[in-house]
Amino acid sequence: MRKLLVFLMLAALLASGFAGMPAAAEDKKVLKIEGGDYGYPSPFTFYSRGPGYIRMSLIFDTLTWKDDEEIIPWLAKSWKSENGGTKWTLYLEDDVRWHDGEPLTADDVKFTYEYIKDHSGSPLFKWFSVLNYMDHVEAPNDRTVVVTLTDPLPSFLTDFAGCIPIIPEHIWKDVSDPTRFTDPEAVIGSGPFKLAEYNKAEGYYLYEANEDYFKGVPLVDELILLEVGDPALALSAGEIDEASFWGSEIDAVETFEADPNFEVISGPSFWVLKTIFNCEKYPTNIPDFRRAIAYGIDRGEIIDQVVHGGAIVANTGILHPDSSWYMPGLPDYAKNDAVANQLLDDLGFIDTDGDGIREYPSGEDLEFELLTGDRFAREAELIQEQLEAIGIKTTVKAMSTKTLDAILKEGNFYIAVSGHGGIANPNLLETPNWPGDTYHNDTYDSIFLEQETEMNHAKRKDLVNQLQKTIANDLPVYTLYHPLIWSVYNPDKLDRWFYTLNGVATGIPIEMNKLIFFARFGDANEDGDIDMRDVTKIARMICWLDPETDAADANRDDKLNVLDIIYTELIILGRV
Amino acid sequence: MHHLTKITAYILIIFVAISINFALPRMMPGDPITSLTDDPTTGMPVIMDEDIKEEIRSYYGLDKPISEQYTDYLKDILKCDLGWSIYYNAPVAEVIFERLKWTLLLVGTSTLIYMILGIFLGAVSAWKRGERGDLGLLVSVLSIGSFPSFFLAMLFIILFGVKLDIFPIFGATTPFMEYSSTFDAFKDVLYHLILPASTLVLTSIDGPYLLMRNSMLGVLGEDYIVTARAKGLTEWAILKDHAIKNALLPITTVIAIRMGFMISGAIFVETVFAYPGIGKLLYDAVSFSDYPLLQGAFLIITLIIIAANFIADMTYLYLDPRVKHG
Amino acid sequence: MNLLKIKALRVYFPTDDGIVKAVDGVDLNIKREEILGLIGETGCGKTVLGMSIMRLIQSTTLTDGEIIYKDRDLLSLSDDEMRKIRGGEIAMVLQNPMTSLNPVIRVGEQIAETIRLHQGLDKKAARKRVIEMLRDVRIPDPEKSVDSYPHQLSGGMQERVMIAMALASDPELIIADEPTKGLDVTVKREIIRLMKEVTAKRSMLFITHDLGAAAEICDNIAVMYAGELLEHASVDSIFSEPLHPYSEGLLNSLPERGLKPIRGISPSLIDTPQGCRFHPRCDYAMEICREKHPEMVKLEDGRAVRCFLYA
Amino acid sequence: MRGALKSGNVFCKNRIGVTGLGILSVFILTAIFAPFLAPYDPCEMFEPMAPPDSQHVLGTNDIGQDIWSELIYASRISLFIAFTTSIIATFIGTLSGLFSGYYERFGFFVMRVVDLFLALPRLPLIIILAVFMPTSIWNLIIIFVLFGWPITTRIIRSEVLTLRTRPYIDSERMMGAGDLYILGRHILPNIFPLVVVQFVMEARHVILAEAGLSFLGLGDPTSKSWGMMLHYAFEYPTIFISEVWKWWMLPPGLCIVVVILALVFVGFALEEILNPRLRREIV
Repeated sequence: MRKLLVFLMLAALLASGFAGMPAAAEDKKVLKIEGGDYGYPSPFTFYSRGPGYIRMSLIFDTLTWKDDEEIIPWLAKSWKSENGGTKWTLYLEDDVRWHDGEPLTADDVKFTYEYIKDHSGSPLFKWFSVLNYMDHVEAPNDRTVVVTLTDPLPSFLTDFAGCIPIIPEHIWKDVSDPTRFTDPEAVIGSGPFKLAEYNKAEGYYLYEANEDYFKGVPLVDELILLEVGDPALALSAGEIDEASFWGSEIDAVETFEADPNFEVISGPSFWVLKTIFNCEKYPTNIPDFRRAIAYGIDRGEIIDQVVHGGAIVANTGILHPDSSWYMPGLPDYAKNDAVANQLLDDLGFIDTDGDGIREYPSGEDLEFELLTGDRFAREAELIQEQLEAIGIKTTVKAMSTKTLDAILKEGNFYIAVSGHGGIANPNLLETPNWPGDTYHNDTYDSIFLEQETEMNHAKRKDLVNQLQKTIANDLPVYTLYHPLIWSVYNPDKLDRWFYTLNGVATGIPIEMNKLIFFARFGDANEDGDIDMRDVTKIARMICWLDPETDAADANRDDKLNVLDIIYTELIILGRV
Repeated sequence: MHHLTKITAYILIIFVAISINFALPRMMPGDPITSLTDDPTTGMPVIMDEDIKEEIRSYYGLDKPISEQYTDYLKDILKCDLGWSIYYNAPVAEVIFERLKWTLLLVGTSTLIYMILGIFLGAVSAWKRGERGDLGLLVSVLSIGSFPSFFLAMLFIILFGVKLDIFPIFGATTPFMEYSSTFDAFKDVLYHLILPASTLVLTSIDGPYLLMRNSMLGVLGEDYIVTARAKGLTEWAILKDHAIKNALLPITTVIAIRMGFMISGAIFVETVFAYPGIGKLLYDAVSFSDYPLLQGAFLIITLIIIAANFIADMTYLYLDPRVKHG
Repeated sequence: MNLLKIKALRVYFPTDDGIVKAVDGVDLNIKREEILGLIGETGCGKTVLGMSIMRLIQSTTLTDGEIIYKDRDLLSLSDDEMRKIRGGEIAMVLQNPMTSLNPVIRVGEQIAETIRLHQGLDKKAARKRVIEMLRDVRIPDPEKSVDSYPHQLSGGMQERVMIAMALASDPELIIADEPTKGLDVTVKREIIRLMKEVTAKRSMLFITHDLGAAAEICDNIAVMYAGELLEHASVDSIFSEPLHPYSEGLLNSLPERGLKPIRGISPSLIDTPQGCRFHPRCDYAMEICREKHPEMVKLEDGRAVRCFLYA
Repeated sequence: MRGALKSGNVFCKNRIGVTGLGILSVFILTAIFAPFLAPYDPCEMFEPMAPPDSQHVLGTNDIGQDIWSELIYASRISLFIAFTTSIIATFIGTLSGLFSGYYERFGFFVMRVVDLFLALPRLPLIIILAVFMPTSIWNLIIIFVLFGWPITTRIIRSEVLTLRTRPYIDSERMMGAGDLYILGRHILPNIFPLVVVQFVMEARHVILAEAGLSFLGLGDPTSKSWGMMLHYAFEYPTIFISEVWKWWMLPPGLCIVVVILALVFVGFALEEILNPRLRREIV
């Protein structure tokens, strides 16, 4: 039944494809995006930050990739895992070539993993530290790679296969210090774009479409990333075709929403602003005291007043509601001064001298410094006001993020307001009040370690839920808000922007996923192109192939053959 | 002999500057490694274990004793190796020199213009001492000089970039423009330079103007001006041949000091106009705690200023025969 | 035959504290080929008088009277006409050569400037002429000195340069404002001798407070006090028999006459004393001196004196 | 005393100086009486980003604070930082200038330190320090003082050097007057007008520097100074593409301009008094 349905869908798709015959060759399509210098986009010279990775990912491919819903095959068309998740076999696409025309083989993949692991002393650590899990890698034939891990790694497909860019052996084998190799060959990859020009000083990148890309020809001929002083201004002046906005920048977004020339999509930032408590110092080491403060803080007011509604109330368990690991229904400590006052009274912090400030049982005023990074001084000031209403006096002390981090790491604080991103994945839960490290709970730590290697998704999710629940109850941090992010774009230039599931690669919440440069399923009517993502998705549905759960399916190869047949047909029809 | 002491003094200043550059970042809180562990653009923390941190520390030589770091630092500077930028993941010297040309262009052009203009206006003002023109010039120059450069820059963006839309609002060139000729390229660079340079010129012009005016007023009261007048020279000839050269003398030293101010001013102007110069780089380096880059940018700025001082001293020697032959 | 006739000249400077009457009704004639010494204490207005002839006083000054030079009133000439006379027909040697020479221009050029301006010579010819001039004022090695900067020359040499500069355009009248100030005795003597030599056939107004120098070089002497002239006489008669008590006092303050200074101090030019301006310091002061301002009295031997003793 | 009266007299005749002083007093009075002049507490929050109306003359800022009240209170912070810094820096500079001008050996060392400070780029150094020190008003003041005294020292010293050679100082010394007595009784009164000029110039510099640092986000984000207001305005995403700049960016910017201009005017007038050569009437 299901099979039939899918065939019908496919038929409809093909028919609609015929309906809209491809248009004649048009002028060069150029897309300009807000950018900035993030380094030479070789896998070893981009700046170790999200946007840098994105720039590199346009040139270099990984074995797997992600769309807005799931993990999808990329250089590897399929895979399986064995031995409790410690052995992974990946089957490569057939006719993939490097930009210089050399074929991409399993040896390149083997070389890449070994090469990067050998050079891990240089500052490549961040994106590739997962290679520490790799025991060894083999290439039994041209198109098959076998990775053996030391421990099970549930996030293998995203953090390992979906993150490490494959580099050509014939170029890198003689390069001894990859971080200083910036010859033109260093940016020969297999990806949808080739680097045409890069200007470090001015932060400009010019990419040209790779006409021979194994997934098809990108929708734009040239992609330009450039540094602009003020994105909103540059966007409205037409200097760029897309820019992203964040949190309180919602006011700019609203301006563009009202403008028919622009379209806006919103996504999760995987970012959280939180109140961090020092769980080692009196009185913030008392859970009830932390809870009282949580009740005293009105997160809604912060969002309305400071962020202008450009954020959502945060999950008290830290992980972002749009993350697949999110646990709903945790206590949210909605603003309630009565409860807060009761808790404080019970702890014996009572205002005896009537000055509006509670005193410790020792008689001293209940008074702290509220540390904050410069950027969040306004949030901190509002919290200061809110806490004053429940008799806690705080003085806001703002400083640079670096200084704040240093102070938090030393543990020299009571309460601080600070934020960070990356909350799509559970590995961030290791030290919940990061960058502080004052929360110690043995049960919590052991659950964390357990989930790290748990291969069963349901079981792992349960463990992660336990972690979130503990945080929400114990409150080593009280999360405040998750800002929203927006992409404002000119749909005439490109209108396929979307937000990737749990962020690109290891969780970069940026709308620039290289998939946007290819047609999508729903767009087929418009210009006759079909997104190969949808094709593989349909094919996978036909073949009941789920890369994550059915990795070890015995009939897998047969199913893949079916997929190949459909895919080939589509290629013949010129739709991919 | 005189030259020799001067040069020794300069070498000493450079040495001290290098030492301060070395010591300053190391006295500040915050581990440089910290800056590697989170991502200011996405705010994504990376939790590293101590082993990896150690590896990175040793990679950057941060695990060695301070004295050894210092000698290494000196040696590297002599080799023109300013270290490896943690943030930009590239040699510091390379990062700086790519941006340096823009700052030099911006500061150089502005300095040239505001010096000539300021000196000219100052001379005119002093000449017309007490008259309406002098007062008008004085008040206008002092007023425009009271604008913080970033504020004027913002107003310029709104006025010329947004309302009138006649000048570009960011960058130093039109990205990926294919120039048909060198002249075209020149025009494009100039076009991008006009707003930032005007900002710097206008906010700096009060310095040379006032100096020239004062200096000129002083000179005009000198006996040799009376002599010149007693010779029957025209007012213009007196101004041109007798007054300006003398009045310029004390200003040459100031040009150098102003050069330092200009580079500082460039930090603001480059930030507001997103001009890819060393001023913006310095600010970025500071905010990312990129020690090697910070040291490098700082050192280069210091060296430029010292070089400007040196040139000014030499110019003074050249201009003033009393020092040259004395 | 008078070359220059000054009639009832008044030069007033308005200041915050009041009006400074630097020159207050001066009548003075300079004949052709006469060397007239103008003597008086510092601040009596003699420099201002010299400057006014050249019209080198700034515009805010109130000037009244006439300065007739060869039938033309210098005070009513246009700026351009005056400029042609300045440095051409009337030249000036300013006091203090150290500051009166432009420190950053070679002395040769500074002299040549005048020559080129008033005689229209080209650069090369002017230079030749400058070297001649330097030789005339006895500067050693003129071919080399012509390219010196002022600070490389001694005070005496600088003074010679100033003189050469004044002579450069062959003027008819030279106004020398204390040319020997600050020079040591031997140099002073040489300069005086030089000036005497170069001013033969010329007229000169020799402004000085150095009576010795005046005695040596001048034909006639005018004594100035607090903005006005007190006595005018030939050099011999004034040195042998000073009429005005102030002239007498000046002579008595000379070293060879006992170094007796005049008591009291020069009056401020803002509040000049009532009556005779000298009476507060005068040993012969009478009742009338306090009340009435004396007029210049012409005596039969051509001398003139402003004192009630001779009225 | 007579000299001071005369200076005052000249000052009053100097239209520029009087204008400057007038403007400055308006701002100082505003700062002192801020609580009475401001319609609201500058921290009180209303609806954010409200355009100007009868309730809020200059509208509200990004977190709903009344911009007009903010502006009035900001004059407090800005002027406080400027004057405190200038007083301390001028005090230190004057003392070190006095002693280094009077005692040669001490002066030699001080001048080397001064040379060094002046040879180093001031703003970049200030930026670095500001980044790593916790941002508070007092830290800003410390930093500004650190870089403010050397210029004063140099200027005062050179003045002392010329004063020291005056004959009456020599005669005082011969009569057995102590060094401190000579410094305090004879030299200090003579350099005092110069100290005032330095104070004014330093205040101008600090206002600019504080505004600059705040603008770069290196000031104390919780304090309300004009520079900080500009910082938040500049950070606001639609500042350039909407009309918000007219009431949010322009007023604090102009306040900075006007105060600096007033200080420049006063300094300019003072310098004219000190330097008779610059005076209109040459006696």
